[in-house]
Amino acid sequence: MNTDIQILDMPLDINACINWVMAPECGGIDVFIGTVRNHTKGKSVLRLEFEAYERMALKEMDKIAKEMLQCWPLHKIAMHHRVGILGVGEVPVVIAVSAAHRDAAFDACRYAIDTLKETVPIWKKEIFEDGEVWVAAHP
Amino acid sequence: MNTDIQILDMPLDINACINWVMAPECGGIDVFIGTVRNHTKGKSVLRLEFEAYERMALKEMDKIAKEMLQCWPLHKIAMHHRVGILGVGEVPVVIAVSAAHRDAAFDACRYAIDTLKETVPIWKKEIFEDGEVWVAAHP
Amino acid sequence: MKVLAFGIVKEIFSGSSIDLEFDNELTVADVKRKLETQYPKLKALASYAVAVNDEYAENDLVIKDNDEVAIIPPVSGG
Amino acid sequence: MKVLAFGIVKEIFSGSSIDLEFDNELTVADVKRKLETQYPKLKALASYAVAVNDEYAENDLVIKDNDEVAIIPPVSGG
Repeated sequence: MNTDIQILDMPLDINACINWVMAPECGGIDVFIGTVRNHTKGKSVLRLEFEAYERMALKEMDKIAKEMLQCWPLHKIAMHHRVGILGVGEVPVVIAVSAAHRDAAFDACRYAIDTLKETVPIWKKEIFEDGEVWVAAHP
Repeated sequence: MNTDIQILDMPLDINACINWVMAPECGGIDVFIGTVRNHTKGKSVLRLEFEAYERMALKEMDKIAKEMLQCWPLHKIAMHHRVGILGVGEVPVVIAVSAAHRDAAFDACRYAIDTLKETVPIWKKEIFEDGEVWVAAHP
Repeated sequence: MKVLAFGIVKEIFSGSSIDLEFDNELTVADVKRKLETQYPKLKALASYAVAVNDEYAENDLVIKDNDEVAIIPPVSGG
Repeated sequence: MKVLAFGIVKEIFSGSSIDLEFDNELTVADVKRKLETQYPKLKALASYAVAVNDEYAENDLVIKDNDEVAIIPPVSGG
């Protein structure tokens, strides 16, 4: 099995993702780590709340990984997404991709996070001092 | 100081690089990790030997980081390169880039490794069972 | 028919699922129409999709008994 | 003039530096010419550059006393 896809309600283990994709036949690993930013559109963010339609989200993440393996000569893919309440600086997502050559790792990793943000049924609510908002819900 | 550039003769600390660039004002971190591959052009590689013209290499790495900061809205850059003898699976280079938005982190990280491989005076010798060769030395 | 809600749709439905009256065969488009009549705030969303059995569903898909139907407001993971 | 060698150039020079005869003012191009005469294997390299005081140097740069000169064969870090 060359994909490790998980939705977790505890802190993500970046190291575990990197170690899992690392292999003697690889020359490069690209890792994307999402972090909770302390502000958005000029407003201070206190925390984020992530919710997933878990079974479907895992399926959609799995589709992304399959597409990546079809499009690029990759070795392994780890894609972990966290749910629950996250404070500023915490890590909602880690995607690690290993390949014999770095171009494939970079392209595939970027494709993964771009596509995850478009298709995977996970939602985040930004919590401010004076209210909260589901991101992207309204035009 | 928003750049951490080092040439080291001991195992690189991937975590330290990631933790160093991570910050509350960032939304994304891209990390490139080079690893020693067990083969090249169909031949088994036993180990690699990296040598640097250290002072100049640090200067060139610093130039790359300055260019990155000029071209993209980045927060922090860690760029660590190892020298000495490395076995298969070991890590010669780690580049971690944090930014408010992921596109800048991806673009800048890729620019960093691409440019490092072109301009930074570091050389690697591949050691095979039946000989050794300085990579890229001859046409 | 049980319809699952996520994110902002939980607020619109005032709960994590609702039961939709199901007299005859319904397509995804029918479900959307019914829900929008019952919950006009759905129309204020930037967009929303319907998933049937954990897959994004086209408007003309016919929903069967025991299918799991979910409303997917604009996603914002990562 | 002391000329530093790295990578494969250490093998060509049989050492990590050589002393180059320095009678009058030399440019980087002069240094290359002298070295290629003395070490013809330099010409077999895919390419090589000259660094003066830790910076890549153009052919017309004039080398001064106490400058640190280094031969930079094709780099292969990363």
